[in-house]
Amino acid sequence: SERGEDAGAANTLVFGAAGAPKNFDPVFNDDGESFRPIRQMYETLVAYKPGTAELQPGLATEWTPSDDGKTWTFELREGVKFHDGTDFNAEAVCFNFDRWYNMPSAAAQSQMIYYGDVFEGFAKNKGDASGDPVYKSCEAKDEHTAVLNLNEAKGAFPDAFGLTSLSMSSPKALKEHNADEVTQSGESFSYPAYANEHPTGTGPFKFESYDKSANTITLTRNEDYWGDKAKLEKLVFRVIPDENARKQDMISGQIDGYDLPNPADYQALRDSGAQVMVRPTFNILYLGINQKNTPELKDERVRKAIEYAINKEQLAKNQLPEGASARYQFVPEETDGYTDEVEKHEYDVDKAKQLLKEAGAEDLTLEFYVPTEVSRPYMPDPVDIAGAVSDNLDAVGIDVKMRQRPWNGGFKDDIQKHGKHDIHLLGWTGDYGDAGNFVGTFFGREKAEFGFNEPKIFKALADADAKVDDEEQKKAYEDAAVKISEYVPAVPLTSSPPAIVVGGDVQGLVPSPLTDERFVSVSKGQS
Amino acid sequence: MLRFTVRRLLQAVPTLFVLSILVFAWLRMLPGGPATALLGDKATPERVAAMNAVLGLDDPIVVQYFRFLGRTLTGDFGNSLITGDPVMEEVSWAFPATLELSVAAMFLAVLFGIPMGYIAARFRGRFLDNATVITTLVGVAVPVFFLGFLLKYIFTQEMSLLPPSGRHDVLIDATRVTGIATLDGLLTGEFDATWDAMLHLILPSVALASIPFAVIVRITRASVLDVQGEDFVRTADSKGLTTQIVRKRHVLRNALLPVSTTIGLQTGLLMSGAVLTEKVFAWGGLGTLLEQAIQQRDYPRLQGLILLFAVVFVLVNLLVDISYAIIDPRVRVR
Amino acid sequence: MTDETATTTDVTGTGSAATDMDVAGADVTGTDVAGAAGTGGGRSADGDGAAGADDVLVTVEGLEVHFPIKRGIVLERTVGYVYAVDGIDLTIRRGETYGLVGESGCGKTTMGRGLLRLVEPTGGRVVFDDTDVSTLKGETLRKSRRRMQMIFQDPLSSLDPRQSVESILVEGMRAHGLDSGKESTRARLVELLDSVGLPESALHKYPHEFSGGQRQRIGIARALAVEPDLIVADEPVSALDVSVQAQVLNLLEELQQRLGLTYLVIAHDLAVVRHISDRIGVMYLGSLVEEASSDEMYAEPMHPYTKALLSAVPVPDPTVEDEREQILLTGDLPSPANPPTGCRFHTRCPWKQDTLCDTDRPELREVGDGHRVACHYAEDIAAGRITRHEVEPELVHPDT
Amino acid sequence: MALLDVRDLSVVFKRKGTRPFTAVDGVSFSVEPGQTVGLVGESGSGKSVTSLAIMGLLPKRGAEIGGSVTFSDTELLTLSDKQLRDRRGRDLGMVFQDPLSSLNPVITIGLQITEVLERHRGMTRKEARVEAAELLDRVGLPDPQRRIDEYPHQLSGGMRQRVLIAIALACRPKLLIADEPTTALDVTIQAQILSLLSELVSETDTALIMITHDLGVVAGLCDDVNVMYGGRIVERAQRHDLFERSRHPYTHGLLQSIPRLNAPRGEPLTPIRGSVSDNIEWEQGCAFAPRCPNATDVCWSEPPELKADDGRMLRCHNPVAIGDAVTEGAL
Amino acid sequence: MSILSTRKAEKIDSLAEGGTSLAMDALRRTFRSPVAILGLVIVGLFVILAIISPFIAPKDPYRPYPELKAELTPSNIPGPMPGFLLGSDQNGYDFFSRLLVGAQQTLFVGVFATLIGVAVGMIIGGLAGAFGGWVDSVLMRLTDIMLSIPSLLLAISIAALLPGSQWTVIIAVAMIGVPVFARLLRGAMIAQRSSDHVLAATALGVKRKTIVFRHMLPNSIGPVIVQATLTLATAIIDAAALSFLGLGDSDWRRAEWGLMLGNAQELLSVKPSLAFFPAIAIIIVALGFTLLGESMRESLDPKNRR
Ligand SMILES: Nc1ncnc2c1ncn2[C@@H]1O[C@H](COP(=O)(O)OP(=O)(O)OP(=O)(O)O)[C@@H](O)[C@H]1O
Ligand SMILES: Nc1ncnc2c1ncn2[C@@H]1O[C@H](COP(=O)(O)OP(=O)(O)OP(=O)(O)O)[C@@H](O)[C@H]1O
Ligand SMILES: [Mg+2]
Ligand SMILES: [Mg+2]
Repeated sequence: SERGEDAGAANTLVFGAAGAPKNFDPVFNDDGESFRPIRQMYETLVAYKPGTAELQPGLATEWTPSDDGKTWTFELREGVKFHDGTDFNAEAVCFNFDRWYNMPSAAAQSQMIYYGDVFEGFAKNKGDASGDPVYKSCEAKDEHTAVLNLNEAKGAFPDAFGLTSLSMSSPKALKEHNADEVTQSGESFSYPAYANEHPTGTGPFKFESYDKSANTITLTRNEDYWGDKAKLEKLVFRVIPDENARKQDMISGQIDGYDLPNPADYQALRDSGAQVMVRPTFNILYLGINQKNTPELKDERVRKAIEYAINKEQLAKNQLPEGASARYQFVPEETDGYTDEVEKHEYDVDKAKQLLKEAGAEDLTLEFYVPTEVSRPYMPDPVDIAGAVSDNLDAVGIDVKMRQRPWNGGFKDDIQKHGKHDIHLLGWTGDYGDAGNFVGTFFGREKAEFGFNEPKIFKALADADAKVDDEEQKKAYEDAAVKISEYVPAVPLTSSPPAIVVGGDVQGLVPSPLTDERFVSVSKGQS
Repeated sequence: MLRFTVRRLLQAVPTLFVLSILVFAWLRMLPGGPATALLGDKATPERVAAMNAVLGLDDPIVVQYFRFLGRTLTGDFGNSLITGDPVMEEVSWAFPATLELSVAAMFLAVLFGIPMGYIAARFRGRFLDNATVITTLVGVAVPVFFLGFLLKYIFTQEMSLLPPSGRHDVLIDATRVTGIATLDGLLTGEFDATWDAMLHLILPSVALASIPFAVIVRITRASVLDVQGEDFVRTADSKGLTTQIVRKRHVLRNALLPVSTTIGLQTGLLMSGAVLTEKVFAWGGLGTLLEQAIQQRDYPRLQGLILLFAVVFVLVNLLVDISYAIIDPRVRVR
Repeated sequence: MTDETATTTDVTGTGSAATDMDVAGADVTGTDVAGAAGTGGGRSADGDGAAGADDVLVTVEGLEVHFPIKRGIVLERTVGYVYAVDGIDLTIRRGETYGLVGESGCGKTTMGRGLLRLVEPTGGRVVFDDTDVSTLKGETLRKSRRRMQMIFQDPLSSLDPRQSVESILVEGMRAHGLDSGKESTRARLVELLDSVGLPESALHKYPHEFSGGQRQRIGIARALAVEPDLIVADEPVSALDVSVQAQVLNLLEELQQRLGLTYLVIAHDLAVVRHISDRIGVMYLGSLVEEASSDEMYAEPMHPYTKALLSAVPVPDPTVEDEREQILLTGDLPSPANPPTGCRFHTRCPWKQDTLCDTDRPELREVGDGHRVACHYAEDIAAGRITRHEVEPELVHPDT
Repeated sequence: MALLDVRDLSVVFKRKGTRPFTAVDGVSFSVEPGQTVGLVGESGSGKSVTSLAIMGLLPKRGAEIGGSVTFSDTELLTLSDKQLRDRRGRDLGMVFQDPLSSLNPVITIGLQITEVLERHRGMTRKEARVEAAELLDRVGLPDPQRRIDEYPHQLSGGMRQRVLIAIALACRPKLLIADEPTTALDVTIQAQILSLLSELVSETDTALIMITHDLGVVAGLCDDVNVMYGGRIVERAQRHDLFERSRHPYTHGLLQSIPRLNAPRGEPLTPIRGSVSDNIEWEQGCAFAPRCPNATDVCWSEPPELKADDGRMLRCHNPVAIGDAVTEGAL
Repeated sequence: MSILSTRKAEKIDSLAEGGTSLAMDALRRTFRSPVAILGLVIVGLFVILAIISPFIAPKDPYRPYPELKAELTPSNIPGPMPGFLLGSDQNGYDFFSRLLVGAQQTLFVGVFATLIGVAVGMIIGGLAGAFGGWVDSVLMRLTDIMLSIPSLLLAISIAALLPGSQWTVIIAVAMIGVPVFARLLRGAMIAQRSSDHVLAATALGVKRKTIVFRHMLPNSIGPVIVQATLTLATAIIDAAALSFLGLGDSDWRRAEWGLMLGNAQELLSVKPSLAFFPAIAIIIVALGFTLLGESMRESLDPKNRR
């Protein structure tokens, strides 16, 4: 179509999204589809170096903790303006922190998933907030220095300051568009105008429109951006829920890229001239073990036998995208806390059988809970993966009964709440580069998902989290990793790098392990 | 006619009422729940419980139902869990898309179905008739979504003739008036947008039309055969009327009665088919909303959509009844 | 008839019916219990002198069958009634044939079914051989059906297409415990078939393998199988070819003589009714307008409707046809859902008078020797005091 | 010259998988202007097929028509469909048995009349409407102005039949064929319709073919009567001759087996034995032989010819002796 | 008095009219038509295949084969190789054997979905038809409501409610048929109830139960059988649609065509045959049942009985 062409195909990039965003207020979101446009409009104090989980200056040029880890001082970048023309300064930073802490309604609080994770609670004066808040106060020392006071130290910092949810919004816009007015309506929530129509950050792109009939989100270049301006004039996200449709649109040139292509399509996409960019891995797929229901599973030998029985390499090759690898510990290679010291239980059918025999668990029958209606980077097709795992377990004489539950329709309840399973398939994608974000989440305390109480492990993880010094913390997590590998509370299986695909004429996109791609550096045109 | 219409409308009320109870009960019975759905990846049992409290899902079921009914009656179906938008708003965006697709499909089905059925009947028992019968039966036997894939495969992948999915080219910046893409272009004078929208509409509507087309052909054929044997056609012939008048005024007019009923019945199938077709062609209508809602257990949206589908179904049936009453005077008196 | 007598008859009726039933059940030898039961019937029928003297088998008093017309959106409401049968009194004597004629839709079928309680009467009562049939329920009602049978107009549709003639015939016997043994049942079946003129080989055939006349014979045999006293024949020959019609009519007469049956024959063909009946009742719009013996009805019809009806029947005799003076009725039968006031016939009556006819509903009254007529001016018409005149045809919308 | 001359008309139905069936076999008769000719016979004897063949209304496929049908010197059987349509409704009118199903339920009776007038008399819709109302008035339909806009289901059976008659007579045809026009009606209504028909026919000098199975109807109406059996005419005579001195055993038997209002009561009827299904084929002999009391060997082996006999036509080897004829006529 | 889907209901009712036809007669007419014979041949072959497939399948359809797995990656599914006629499926199983055995499972789903639909529908319709009155009203309102939800939505709703298993699909698909069968049987029964032969039986004093079971039911069953044949076809297609929507039976090991087709949708660009073969199999089988059912319906239609 002619008009499309002179609209400057070179200056507009259309990116296919799998789903519609929930809204555009960073703090009320927790999913990738919402984050993708948000990341182009907003920035955080601390940023991740493109293509890694390492930190680099963001809106803060420096960040320093106090010795006890309870105070963080941020030196802020100068000359930064929000899209509404107001200045970004220490006051704005504190405004944001205070806003989050003082979020007025339970409804709003319930939407702040990441904030809740990191700061563990809200101001007691409002609503009936629960938990012990980590946040204490924020002061603007001067125009460009903000000081954050905490009630306790947390190992998650400073990495967590880079979470997209904790992006900086314009105080003026927040106030003007009633940003806090999240209301509950029926079984769901309504978001205020700020979140829907007036997202205002400091990022290289500005919000232009969200056309719900055409399902497109249009962003335009922020001409007043403090750094290198975006090369694209326009960035369009078009929602195409169907996987195949995305692929076909990509091949036929309707879109310039989309996220998480089906591994099966890599070849076809490449053949069509597109670039399939495989991200560094930052996730883990594991076979969870619940010791509650079947006594045999309390026996370490049985759990080890399970691990020995599984041919992880073959699994990675047969069922997982290219670049996937077998895993023998939960912390990713790139993250502090990874160690070669762990006990490795490599595929060995005989050993597995022998261990089972020793444990007297030769006629083991296990209920294997598998999620359906879901696809995650670490498990593109859970059922097929589970199938291969079952085949492996069958081969050593374990009778596996597969129970399939829809992801949102019972699986998580059955696993995490009721612990109905013996073994299950699940995984995790890291939020930031901290080992605690992986292992702490899994094994930090007793959970229905795993059904064990092993103080040795709980303590090791708690200690590691409390360390403020980076080196000490690293050692502590390595130590915990070894203990976990010996205990086998669950079987790490594989890590699968998610890919992102863009057209052959798209340059400058750096795939990120955190899926934190910023389109500021992207350009389009004949290479 | 007005009384007839009002009566028919009133008749639907109890059905819809019972349906609302069923839909409500059904959703409460589904495993998982809105809270789980809302919280996504981060749904821990504690969070779910807290969320349930916020949402009032721990209230007695009857209380919940009446709250639901009260809101529904004021046209408030709540907000989607996926997008956070009011369901009614989502529907108002998506409805034109589905309407466009369904009307186009029905249009194709009627446009080609009735003449083909008529021709088959006129050549009853001959090759043309048998060929038509078999073709339409094959049409019924092919799953809609598979046909969609096939069409897409042939016309976009292999021949690159038509766009594979969506409603219009992203780069075409059409003004939205009614939300019906093909119409909007005409209204605003953006003819390239209309052309583009039509190209996008072809494959999905053909796929969706396959079953109603087949059914209409068969019903038309059967009905023309029936009417041809009626006494009044013989009377018309005995009056010496020309063949055209006999066919048009006497045969076809009567034969179309059952066909019009069928068209109404097909709307149900059309809605089912739309869910599948929209998925294949990323159409972004109600079917897409529904499919997402089911996968992600978006309760408010599910409730809204199912009731909406039922209401549409009722309305279409009403339209059919009225059209029936227009062509068949016997119905009016009742 | 007063309420008190009605109640007394009722009580004794129920009592004696039970005993009758038992006797009948045990009785395999024959059907001739008529004599014994007859005395009982005579005793209780204390109504109209003349009829009471005879052997009355059935007394119908004020029988009403009103079908509700229902409309409604959520809950159905009754918005009116079809007065299909609207107050009929008649008696049928043992061994006689009572013929019921009238135009289509006047309620003949409903009358016959109401009498057998195949539709629930909404008023009045039917006393069958001292038993008030209207009060019977459940099992007793079912048992009582043995003595009253029915023959249908359409022989094919009244026979279950999936059953062989044998099972069709045995079914009724089994229902009343008459299939005492294999041998005797078989013998009985053959006897039945023989009596209706069908060969034994018919037993294993299915209804569609027979011609119309033969099917009607099967229908008759089915009715006879349970050794009834009364047979209600609803248009038994209307669906048959003229040449076959006579065979069936002869068969009916022959069976009546042989088995002492009592018939209520319903037909719209006056000639057929007259041929077969001893007495005839003429129905118009739900009620009897005239009742008389067969010959008298033909010779001296008194009700204007009967006159018109008789004059309208074409006779296969050119001489008669050429001379016949027809009384042509204008207009159509009014709708039974909305019957005219007063005399139901006044809208079409060529003798209609300005008084009474459109206001008072005439009673069926005795005008001599068992001849009853429901017309205010019957005598005047007979005597020629009133003459015919033109009638403006009334518009009648059929209720579809 | 007769208005209609049917010569050796035969109709054979042929359908795949079934034996050819001869429904009408060598039927010949003629009708003069103003004359009423009856065609009687039991169900399935071929009456309707004969009339449909004359009208050219038999299905084009599956029915083989032989012989000739001459209508005012035109051979109807060889006319093209278009030519036939020009005649039907104008020169030839037809009234069918079932008045409900013979009217189109979804268009007004007015239109169903005016369309003939427009077609054959070149009237405009307006003129036709006026004429239609007059026609309805003539057939005795009360309040024609209003009725003209009503639909068939709003009329009673008798009225519908009047409408059908009005349609058939709209263009003053020279010949009217009435195929059992009163069978679906009650006696009182039948009487109305029959008297209307005979009135109209005599007024307009239209020739009428009256098809019926009711001998009574024929007795009052027809000049000439053809009795059909098994697809052939077995006896033809003037009505007095036929009814007073029927010669064919079938006609005779029919008359004997009908209960009559005017006959003394108590006499048993004399039925014809067997039923129509007991026919043999005409090629093998007389179709009626299996049911005939007079049948002799020749009847079983030689098909009888239709021969003139005593002022009538008769197809019988052993006709009923004249003395045996029914004589109750005198009442 | 009727609600909402009167027309749908009337249509079903009109099908019920065929009930009085004679089974044998109708069958004879049915098998005179070439269309019916074609349908019968397809269905016959399918049933035979379903029965013998486990015995003739060259490989175990429920085991992965190392030869296949050796080459298998998500974007490369091995094609035909010695011993494996059609190569591998996405899990390293023998595709050909699974395709064969698929007949059995598909027949299983189709037959049980139909049987359950027929059984439940017949109970509802039978009760309504036999008792009439308020029982009838209540039950028919219920079916009206079921009819007022587009069929696939109904199935989707039910499938979403139950845990994903083969029986979920079967039950969900069966529910589509329930209102249809209920109406059908009721329509036929009501026609029977006012028919002369039932009246005759009543007049004879035959017991009510006997009348229902000996006269009404047997004479009403014809249209039900026809509808069941047609339902078999749609059941197989609907089951496939549920799989396509990800709502079906999710037993990865079960070889059932609908499931195989549903699971292969994402693999169209890798190995289209994984989708095409099951799809074509489904189409042929559905066509077979449809041909058979339609020609049976045509011959049961009283109008065609001249
Ligand atoms: N079950 C019913 N419900 C409602 N109305 C009925 C019912 N049965 C009969 N009627 C009506 O009652 C009236 C009398 O019907 P009935 O069948 O008794 O007449 P009939 O004299 O036997 O007529 P025909 O000669 O046509 O058999 C008619 O108007 C008919 O429409
Ligand atoms: N279109 C046709 N195809 C085959 N056979 C036919 C067709 N029309 C009529 N027949 C047969 O021809 C024979 C004569 O039929 P016709 O309709 O002329 O009888 P009829 O004398 O008019 O009888 P009725 O009194 O029942 O109207 C019948 O056996 C009939 O089955
Ligand atoms: Mg009757
Ligand atoms: Mg005829």
